[in-house]
Amino acid sequence: MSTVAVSELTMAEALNEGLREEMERDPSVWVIGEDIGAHGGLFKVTEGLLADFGPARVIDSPISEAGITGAGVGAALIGCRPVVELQIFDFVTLTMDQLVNHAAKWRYMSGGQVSVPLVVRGPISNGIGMAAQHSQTLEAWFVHTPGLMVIMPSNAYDAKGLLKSAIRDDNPVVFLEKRLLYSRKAEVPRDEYLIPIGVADVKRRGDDITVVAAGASVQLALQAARQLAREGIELEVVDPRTLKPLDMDTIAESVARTGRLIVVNEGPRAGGFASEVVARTLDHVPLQDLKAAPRRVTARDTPIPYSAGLERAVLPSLDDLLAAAAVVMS
Amino acid sequence: MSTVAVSELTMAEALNEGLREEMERDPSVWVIGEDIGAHGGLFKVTEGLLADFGPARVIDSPISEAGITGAGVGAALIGCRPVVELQIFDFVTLTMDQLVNHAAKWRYMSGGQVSVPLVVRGPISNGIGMAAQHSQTLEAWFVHTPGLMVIMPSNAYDAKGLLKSAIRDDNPVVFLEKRLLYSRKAEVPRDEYLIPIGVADVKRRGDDITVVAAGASVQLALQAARQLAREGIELEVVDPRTLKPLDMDTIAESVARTGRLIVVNEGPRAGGFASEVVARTLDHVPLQDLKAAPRRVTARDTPIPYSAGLERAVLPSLDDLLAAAAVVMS
Amino acid sequence: MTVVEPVDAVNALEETYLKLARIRAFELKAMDLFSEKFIRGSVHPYIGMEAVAVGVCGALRDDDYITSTHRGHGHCIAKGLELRPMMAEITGRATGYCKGRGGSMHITAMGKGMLGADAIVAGSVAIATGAAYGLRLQGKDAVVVAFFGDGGSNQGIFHEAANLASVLSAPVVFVCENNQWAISMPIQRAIAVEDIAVRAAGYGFPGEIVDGNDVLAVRDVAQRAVDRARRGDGPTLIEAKTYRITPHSAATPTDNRAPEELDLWRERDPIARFARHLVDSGAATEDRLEELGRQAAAEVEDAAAYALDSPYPDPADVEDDVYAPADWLREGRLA
Amino acid sequence: MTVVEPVDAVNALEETYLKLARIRAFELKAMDLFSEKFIRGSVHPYIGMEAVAVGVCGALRDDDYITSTHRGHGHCIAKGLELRPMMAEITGRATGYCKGRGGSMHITAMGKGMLGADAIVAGSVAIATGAAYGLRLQGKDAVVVAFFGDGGSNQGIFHEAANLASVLSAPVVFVCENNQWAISMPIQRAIAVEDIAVRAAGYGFPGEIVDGNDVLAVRDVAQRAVDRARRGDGPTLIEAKTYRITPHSAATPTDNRAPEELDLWRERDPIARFARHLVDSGAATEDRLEELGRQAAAEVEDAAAYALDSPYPDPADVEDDVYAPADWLREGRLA
Ligand SMILES: Cc1ncc(C[n+]2csc(CCOP(=O)(O)OP(=O)(O)O)c2C)c(N)n1
Ligand SMILES: Cc1ncc(C[n+]2csc(CCOP(=O)(O)OP(=O)(O)O)c2C)c(N)n1
Ligand SMILES: [Mg+2]
Ligand SMILES: [Mg+2]
Repeated sequence: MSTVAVSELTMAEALNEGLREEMERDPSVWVIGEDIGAHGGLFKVTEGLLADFGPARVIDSPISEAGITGAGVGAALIGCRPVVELQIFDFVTLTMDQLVNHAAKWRYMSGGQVSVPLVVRGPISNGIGMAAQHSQTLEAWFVHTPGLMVIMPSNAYDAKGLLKSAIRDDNPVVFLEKRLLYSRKAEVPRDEYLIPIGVADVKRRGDDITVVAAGASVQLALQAARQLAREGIELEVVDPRTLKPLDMDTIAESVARTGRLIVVNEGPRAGGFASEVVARTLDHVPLQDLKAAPRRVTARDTPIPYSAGLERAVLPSLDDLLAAAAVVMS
Repeated sequence: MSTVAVSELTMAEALNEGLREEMERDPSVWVIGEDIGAHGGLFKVTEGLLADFGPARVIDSPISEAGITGAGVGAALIGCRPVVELQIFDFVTLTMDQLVNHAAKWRYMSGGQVSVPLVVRGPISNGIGMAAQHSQTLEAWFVHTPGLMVIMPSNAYDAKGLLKSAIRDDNPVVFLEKRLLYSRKAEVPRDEYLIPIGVADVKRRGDDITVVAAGASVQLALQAARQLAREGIELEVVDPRTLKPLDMDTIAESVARTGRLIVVNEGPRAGGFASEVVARTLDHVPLQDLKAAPRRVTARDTPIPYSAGLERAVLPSLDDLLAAAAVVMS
Repeated sequence: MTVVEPVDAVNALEETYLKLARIRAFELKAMDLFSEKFIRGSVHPYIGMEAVAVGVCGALRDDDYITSTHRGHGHCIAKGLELRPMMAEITGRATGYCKGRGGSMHITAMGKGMLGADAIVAGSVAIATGAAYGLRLQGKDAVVVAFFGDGGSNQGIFHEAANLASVLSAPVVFVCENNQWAISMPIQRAIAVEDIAVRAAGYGFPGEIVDGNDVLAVRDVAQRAVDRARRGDGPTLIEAKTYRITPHSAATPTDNRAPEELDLWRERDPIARFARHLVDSGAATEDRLEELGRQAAAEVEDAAAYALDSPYPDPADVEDDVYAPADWLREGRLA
Repeated sequence: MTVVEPVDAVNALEETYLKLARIRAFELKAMDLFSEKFIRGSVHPYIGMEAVAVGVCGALRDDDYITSTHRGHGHCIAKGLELRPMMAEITGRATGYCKGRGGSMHITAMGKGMLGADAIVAGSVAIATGAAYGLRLQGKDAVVVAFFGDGGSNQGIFHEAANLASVLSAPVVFVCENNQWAISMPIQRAIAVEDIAVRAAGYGFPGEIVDGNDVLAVRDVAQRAVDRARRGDGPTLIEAKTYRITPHSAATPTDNRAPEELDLWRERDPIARFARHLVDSGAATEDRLEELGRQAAAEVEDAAAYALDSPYPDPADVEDDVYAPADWLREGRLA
């Protein structure tokens, strides 16, 4: 029985609280995006903000992803802390120039004169039949972009604390929210709290296999862990929570102990975040400490198809993870 | 003494020949880009094409990277084979939506009804003080994009043969040309030739360390190989030439033999192509066949700075590679 | 399975009415299938806007092309796509136009001149421009129509495509379906001008405004634009003022639009309006129109039955169609 | 090191002339330094266009901001940046405005209201718009000017930023430097309209055309636009018709422009023209102008000497400034 006062919130509600608290705390925080005002955002993350903070700080934008991201960069340069919502994160493709060539580089190019406290957030919308242009998991691109931070919460509690930290951070942040988690509830403290950037959270302890999973993949990992525990195989589920910076200390310590690594990620396999974790782990954990070759459980290298059976076949599944576990245990 | 008639061509001249031959061979091939007409392209890759093929097939475009890429996709859908030049490849950030959400996915979304025989080519312009927005090495993004092919030649001979194959391929291709290689000469056969997609070329044989390097990194690898040979260490330099599809057979065979892998890549370290090669190799080569942990020699995770000494410090160097070799040999 | 009794020879005006009725019936059925969970993701009904697609496509030849949007069923039907493979596609079946890979927002039918629907707002305007230019290079006199919405007119790609089309005098017609809303965003807050059509002046081609709920008026203005494009005189921007009577999508039912506004536009229903015109002008009788309406409904029911009887695609084939055939694929060098 | 003898009190007109002369002298020196390999990458001289930057910035307050382009030295000098750290930056020295990290295309000087130069064509127009809106939110009455070129006017981001600025009535002024060429591309082939200014009508704000080689005319039109923005009445698009007398860049010397065209515009040299105006109107004497010219040249020589005497940045610090200070950085959790 927890001693702190908590409420049961969905991840969408928790994100909403996080935004509201930061907007109350700091007048330089404002939000812009498509249908985020009266409509409250397609997934209700900005619900009620227009009523509470007015149209100057809660801006329904025209459909201009590059324009609003660029506007966010400019406002950040002069001291605002804008939060830009991309209605579905696939639309980041329209604003890669503003995000990568501008937000991520402006400080460095200026020799440290400026900072860009910008948050660009939105949903990863796979798993529900939205098809190829509305279902991408693109964090690998941003992990590959010096100057950006990348955050991917796996539950309501983490989401709120991380979003608040992201807004207060003076660097540009890509904040990725799994749409299927929006409606998932968790206990969230009534009192204010922050979650530090770059600190992984071990969602489950175990000594046999280290499973690194963020966002939606954490649920998959925990499911597999429960199932394998019955067979006496104990998974340690490490949720990095922030992919850039990445808490390699925690990952390396865990892998050194278990000797086995599986990385779960919903992005396409080739060049994905899972590959990065595997490669980086080898910089930290001596080969002889590995009892098996690290394995990646990822989506297939195909666009996301519409039909349910096809989409299921593309995204990483519990069976994929169990099969990988069998391989590294054998 | 070679038996086939050859000419000494720079990589720019070889690419130019490749374009000309394909345009002569197939009237459905046309090129569009900024300053590619009378000006012949900033780096002369399209020189003379306007005179030979006329303004309908050699189009000087307005500065609209997304527009011309999208136009290329549309023309490809109805049976043309457009070649879109991005004047500097960093500008691909402006057209990621047309490339990733459209070119790469249209065939799949249509259930195989259409194909998109489009080539998007341009220079990687680092190493010469063009600074952060003109010096990026972004192949990792495209390797992570199902539906795309990614090609990165390391010399004039490969460049011509690969470009011709890329133009004839029915799939969208990202073709990356290292600017500093444009002026580098190599022997190129007078007679027509093609280089198959997905077939690595072993640029040097050796049994001690497998070095996977593409594009400009091949020169670095060969330099290191010559130097280490004096110490009796033999590098095998594997140039995949095409990063997607990737010739894992050749890479795996080599690593299985040498037991040591170093991947050289000019992109930022985090989430880069080097990480992918390392992770994928572990799917093919049993752990016990590895004599040392695979190592990555990459750029640092910073934007590319302007000043010479800073830029040198960010890009992978011969010393970095020699140091990595020492580590895997120790 | 419903048997469709084909009605006896329909004349051009009746055919137009039939198309309007088909779209309406298809969309109503699609909304049902969505609520019955036969359709995943979303469905963006074209209800209230039927006259735009039917009017524009009425000016097109079979060998002309169109590109479409997230709200694309109407464009497909107007261009002559078959209802069975359409319905099969949006219900994710192997018999769908895209073998279930595309779904409601990505119906493509090359055989019918449908280059594809695009779920990226305004994403296909440059594609249409390039296709149009390519057709010219191939010596064909076909044209391409790009449908997009009022919201889409604020995307940078529209600007780039319009300018490019103009300097290339590409045979493309940009049809902006101004239904005055982009989900919850009224056009008045998205742009600071009265009409989107005025933007054409910035690119050097005509911008025309038409009552998008008057199918014959739309057809006339489209015919002028299509003829101009076919002649090689370049693009036109057509702004069709219309309205969607149903919510943005079946997945986003909440609707913040004023009931009076909705009522106003329900009165302007393009189908009822065209029906009145046919009857008043004596071109058709009420009975005949009812018959055509039943015909449309029957076709849709048949298509739905066909779709729901169809198999789902085999997950084993899920990696097919990512790449077109190539030596490197045949030799198993996968990406 | 050259000693700069400050000339005695300069009045406003003389100050304007001095700025024009400073830019010209700076660019000529930069071209020399490039050919002498003291500058890497490229240099895009502003020669022939000086009146635009000086005229526009003449209408700005110190607390107003600008964003600039690849051809940005003129904007920097007009906004009041110091020549020494500018020259040090483009020669890659630690004493440069950006500590050698930015170079010629990325000079930033927040203390002077210079938000930054941007090597992405038109890349900063949305940034300027957001900065302008942000200043409003902060309760300030400062305005932001976004400089971009004729070529840049065809980028989608211009369309998005212009529309967004209009609906937000952001205090931003879009200054399109129409020098009629984009590298080798003449404006006549890049757009199908006479004037870029007409595009403003598509967004609902004024589009003004001005002779960009007439510094006083530019200043007047800029003042109107700046006042309008400051009042909260929203953006203006100013199209300044001008010309670059020198090649596109020091790195791309080939120039396909007709010699007659170049001659024509050399005659319209904005500096000579302003000099004539000052002398004819009796505002200044030939001698005085020569004195100011020498002053400008001396300042530039001093800046160059300062730059070349300055140390290069220490490669050991190369990872500084990628990220702003943060707990996670301090605790060594690097990206
Ligand atoms: C690039 C992009 N941004 C946002 C969306 C989400 N979205 C889907 S439809 C829509 C509204 C489009 O409005 P409009 O163009 O007027 O077409 P309508 O829905 O009114 O037919 C939005 C914002 C999208 N699909 N693509
Ligand atoms: C997005 C982008 N595309 C292309 C380039 C390459 N480039 C640099 S300057 C230039 C011409 C720009 O023309 P304009 O906007 O008229 O400015 P000007 O050089 O004439 O001052 C081009 C194409 C670039 N820097 N950025
Ligand atoms: Mg609309
Ligand atoms: Mg210009």
